[in-house]
Amino acid sequence: MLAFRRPQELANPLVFFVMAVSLFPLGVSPEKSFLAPAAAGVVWVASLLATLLSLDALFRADHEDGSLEQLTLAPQPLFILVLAKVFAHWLTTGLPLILLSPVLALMLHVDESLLGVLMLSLLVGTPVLSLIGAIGAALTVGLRVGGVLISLLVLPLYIPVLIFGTGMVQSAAAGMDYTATLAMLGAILALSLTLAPFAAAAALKISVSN
Amino acid sequence: MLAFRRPQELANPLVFFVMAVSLFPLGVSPEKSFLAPAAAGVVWVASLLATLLSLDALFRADHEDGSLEQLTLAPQPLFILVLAKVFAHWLTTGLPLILLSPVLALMLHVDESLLGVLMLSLLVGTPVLSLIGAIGAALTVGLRVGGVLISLLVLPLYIPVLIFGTGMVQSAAAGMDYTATLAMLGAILALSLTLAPFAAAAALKISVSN
Amino acid sequence: MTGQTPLLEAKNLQCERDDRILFENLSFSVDPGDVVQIEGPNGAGKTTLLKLLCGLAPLRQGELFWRGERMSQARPQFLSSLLYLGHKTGVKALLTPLENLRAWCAQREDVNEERMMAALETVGLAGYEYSPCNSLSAGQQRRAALARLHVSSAPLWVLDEAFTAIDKKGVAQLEALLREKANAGGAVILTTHHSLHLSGEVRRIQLGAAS
Amino acid sequence: MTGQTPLLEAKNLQCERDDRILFENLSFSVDPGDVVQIEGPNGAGKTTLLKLLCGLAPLRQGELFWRGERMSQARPQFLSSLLYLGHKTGVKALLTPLENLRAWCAQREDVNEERMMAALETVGLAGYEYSPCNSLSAGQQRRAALARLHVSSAPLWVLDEAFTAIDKKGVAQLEALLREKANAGGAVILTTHHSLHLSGEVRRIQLGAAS
Amino acid sequence: MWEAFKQWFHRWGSPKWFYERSLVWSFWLGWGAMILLPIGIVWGLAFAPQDYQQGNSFRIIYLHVPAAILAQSCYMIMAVAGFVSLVWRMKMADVVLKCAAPIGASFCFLALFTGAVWGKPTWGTWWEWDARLTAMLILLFLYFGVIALEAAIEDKITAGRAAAVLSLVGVVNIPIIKYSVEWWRTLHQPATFKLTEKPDMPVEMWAPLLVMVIGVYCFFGYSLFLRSRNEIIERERRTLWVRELLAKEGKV
Ligand code: HEM
Ligand SMILES: Nc1ncnc2c1ncn2[C@@H]1O[C@H](COP(=O)(O)OP(=O)(O)OP(=O)(O)O)[C@@H](O)[C@H]1O
Ligand SMILES: Nc1ncnc2c1ncn2[C@@H]1O[C@H](COP(=O)(O)OP(=O)(O)OP(=O)(O)O)[C@@H](O)[C@H]1O
Ligand SMILES: [Mg+2]
Ligand SMILES: [Mg+2]
Repeated sequence: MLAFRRPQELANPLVFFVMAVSLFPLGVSPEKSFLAPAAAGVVWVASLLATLLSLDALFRADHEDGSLEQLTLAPQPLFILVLAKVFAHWLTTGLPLILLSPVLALMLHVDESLLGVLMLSLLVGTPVLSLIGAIGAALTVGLRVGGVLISLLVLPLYIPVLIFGTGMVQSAAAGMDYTATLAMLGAILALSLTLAPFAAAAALKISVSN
Repeated sequence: MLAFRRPQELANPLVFFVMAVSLFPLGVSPEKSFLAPAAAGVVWVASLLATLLSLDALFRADHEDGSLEQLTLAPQPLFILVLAKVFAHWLTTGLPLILLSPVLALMLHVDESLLGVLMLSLLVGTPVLSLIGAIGAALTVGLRVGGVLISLLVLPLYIPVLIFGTGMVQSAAAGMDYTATLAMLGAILALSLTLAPFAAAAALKISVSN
Repeated sequence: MTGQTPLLEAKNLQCERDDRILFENLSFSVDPGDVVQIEGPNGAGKTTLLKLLCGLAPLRQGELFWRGERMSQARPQFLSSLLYLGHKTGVKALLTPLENLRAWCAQREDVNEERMMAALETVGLAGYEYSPCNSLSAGQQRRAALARLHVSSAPLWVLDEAFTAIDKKGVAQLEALLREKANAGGAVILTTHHSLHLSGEVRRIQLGAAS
Repeated sequence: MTGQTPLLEAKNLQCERDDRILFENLSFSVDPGDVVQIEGPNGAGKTTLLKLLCGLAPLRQGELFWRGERMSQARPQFLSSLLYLGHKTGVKALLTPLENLRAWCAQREDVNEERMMAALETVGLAGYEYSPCNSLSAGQQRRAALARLHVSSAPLWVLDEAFTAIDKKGVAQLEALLREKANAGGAVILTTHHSLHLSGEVRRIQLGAAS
Repeated sequence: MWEAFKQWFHRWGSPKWFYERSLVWSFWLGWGAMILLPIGIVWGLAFAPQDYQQGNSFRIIYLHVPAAILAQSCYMIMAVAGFVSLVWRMKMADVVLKCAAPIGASFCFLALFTGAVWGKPTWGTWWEWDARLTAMLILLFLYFGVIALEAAIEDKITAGRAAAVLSLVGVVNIPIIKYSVEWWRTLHQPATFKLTEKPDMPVEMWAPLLVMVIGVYCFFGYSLFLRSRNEIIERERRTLWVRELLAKEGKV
């Protein structure tokens, strides 16, 4: 039911992710003493930006070729279709990022014991990014103002995720208990999983009728 | 001759820029001792990413509505039209970034004496980003694989600009002479100014004929 | 109105866009077996009317009924009985005609591969089933969308400029298909600037200043 | 061939796409005053041929001459004598029809505002000059592109499906315009699936299996 | 003289001619690689003297340096092919460009990998953001870019020309790799082999290295020809000569 994508499209956010992470030591400072504490944050910021970048494509092509009209006229409830699309988006964006994050974290001299926590935080966090992003993408899809308007809408909602996600890794680095933060992230995930598909479906209907 | 843009479109890369910069202290660490040395690099990385994000739109809309065909059939040489478009892109992307950078740099506790150097480095560097970016945008314009393929093509070429740009600020911060780096950046600008429009025009012709 | 409840009934529809009133007090009903052509010059509001009927544009004034029930209640049934083809057809440029058809069917009817292949052959895409749509000609892309008509069992077809970019043979074939549909008890609402050559009656609804 | 050098001459054009040979050994010439219609069913290669002629697709085999000179040499002159309108017209959705026309003219001819306004009025967009094109109907958007014909002095027009989405009155008007152009010594190459009702002679080039 | 050159040059443009000749070339190159590579490896790993500072870890040089050199040469070849493709529209240049990219990318990866492995014992870290290393990483990304672009464009000729533009643009990176060690003070060693001077390594150390470098070049040529031949058959499958050839091979 999901649109098949080219394998290449899958690689794109990943490539961006890798590049954004590697830009950081280049642009700022390549020293270990500097990189190690910043690393988890950098990986998080980069995956957030990578997700953001890929959002624009989520519904845009569908809108331009008229698939979106067909989608809203399909007999299934729209939010289910949206959920399926978001899930596909996460599979092609979030999941590869998670799988690649340990490699990049190592390049930034993250302590090996923290890799697990970092991946866990991403595992809970990235679906939220996809879900919230879908709302932004749905709201902006009719507008030709370029994908960056999405950033404006979506980034404020991403910030809590970012704070909890990096907070989790930082607590772990400080040797503290991070389950409370994890629970918080989990709660955000549950919340957005129940609400975001409806919001995105509503936004899509509005965008289509314009 | 240049396509008029909506004022909103102009704001978008700026918004992204501001957000990417503000994400950094949120995601990594808000401490001054940490931020100050990193700040110039962060501003540079953010403006690079903002430019990158805006590239996708450079020719895409033109391609989709057929303007690109009309452009390649215009009696003027294509590279001049490309140059005009790139200049417009820089005016709407690079220039606002430069104007805004001191504010953000101050937010990241950059030493005030360095602001001038930072702006100078951006002033010479961002046109290069627009010029090189145009090649990437022109090469990928026919392809529906989403704007992130551009990153793959363009980021490797951005890295030297980034290194010299931040290098300039770092030398200044260390109290060293930065004119050599500035000269290097200037040379890159001259090189890309003479070559990039032709490369982009050639790439556009190729993309249109597909 | 006959004793039978009409498939779709519109009452007192009104539409204005940017202060221009496109139509007012538009009432009509569509029965099984009808072919209804919406006519009018460019910008008369044909597309807008079709979108209103399908619920793609918000209905600001007037009422719609599906098999006698208010549209707001009957929407799920309505959607599963509707096939809409707009100016833009929703054919994905990167997918092949077959994949496009399959993706479309997956959300609607249960159609097996053979019927899909047969439908593509009927619309003249034999040999192109596996080429991505962006390497097809304008008319072939439209045909890839029209293949849906050949697998659809929806009782109501709403077609906006379905003849665009189709060659003469294709147009004749499509006209035959529409008539067949109507004879089988379906209903078709369409717009076109071609002159229709349909055997049998076509009801016309005129919008805007007659041209 | 007459004594006069033809405007455009094509010799032995060949085109294949994905292993299918669309046309081979296609030679023809277009003289001032000619209206040439490229005919053929969907996918016959009409669009491809027009693109080849304009240099929008790479010419892999065959030769083109512009006023007797090889195209590779005469390209600048050719471009300034050409008006091409493809399936996609290059009308910017965010700009108004007037801005679109102005932007197009800026790259080509020197046309004053009044003529532009007059052209827009002629194509029936009076009152829509200042609405952004994405709030126009499909046909009105095409008309916004067709307005270029009314301000153009280019001796060669290449029109791909110029009648798409245009209503009957618009089609008649456009046909008259084309004939006028030809009578004034211009040349028109076009494709369409409508039956042309042009007074005077139309030369036809048949591509693909006749349908 | 010029005419002869032009004739020779144009022959390269003919896939058929290339296909016929490359069989012989790839045969010799294949054997060259088969002989030189084992000799180089055994000599380098087992017989060359130890480095007085680095001990045995330095033996990675026998993989690292050939791979690094080849990764750069390969890109140069692609850029030249790109130039030829854009200027003379030569079909063969596209083929060479397309076929060289994955080989170059693999060697580039190998150089990075062996460098990283080597870095651990000598510099105490897998990765360092040093100029040459970074430039090498950029090269890898450039390779990926060319490969991705080729793959993204449906039409082969368009794809070839787009890749040609990209590889020409990216060629600015090569001098950066080459001179990075001289322009910036870096961790990485400057060049050992120079055209003008004698290497300051003992002969026993650099001789196997030279053998390896030549061997790797042979291997590169071999695989390039092999891939190109396949690509030619794929692209020209409808021409008369390929159909005849396939028919002949079908019979045999
Ligand atoms: C990932 C890390 C590394 C990368 C990307 C890298 C890359 C390169 C490159 C591009 C060359 C140039 C070959 C040429 O054109 O002459 C080279 C040569 C060389 N590298 Fe590395 N290198 C890395 C790590 C190392 C390490 C850790 C060492 C040893 C301490 C090392 C030692 C050498 C030596 C001795 C040469 C030969 C210089 C010459 O003869 O030109 N490299 N490497
Ligand atoms: N980008 C492309 N890549 C590969 N093949 C293509 C491409 N564009 C068109 N073709 C093929 O070329 C053939 C001719 O296409 P063309 O667009 O010229 O047809 P046409 O005569 O204009 O048809 P229509 O009446 O539908 O507009 C078609 O069979 C199509 O499959
Ligand atoms: N998104 C929109 N916003 C504002 N006005 C619009 C919008 N879309 C269409 N209109 C206006 O509504 C009117 C009717 O448009 P519509 O697309 O329904 O015409 P149509 O009858 O389908 O014409 P055509 O034959 O050209 O397809 C037009 O005058 C147009 O300007
Ligand atoms: Mg319409
Ligand atoms: Mg066509």
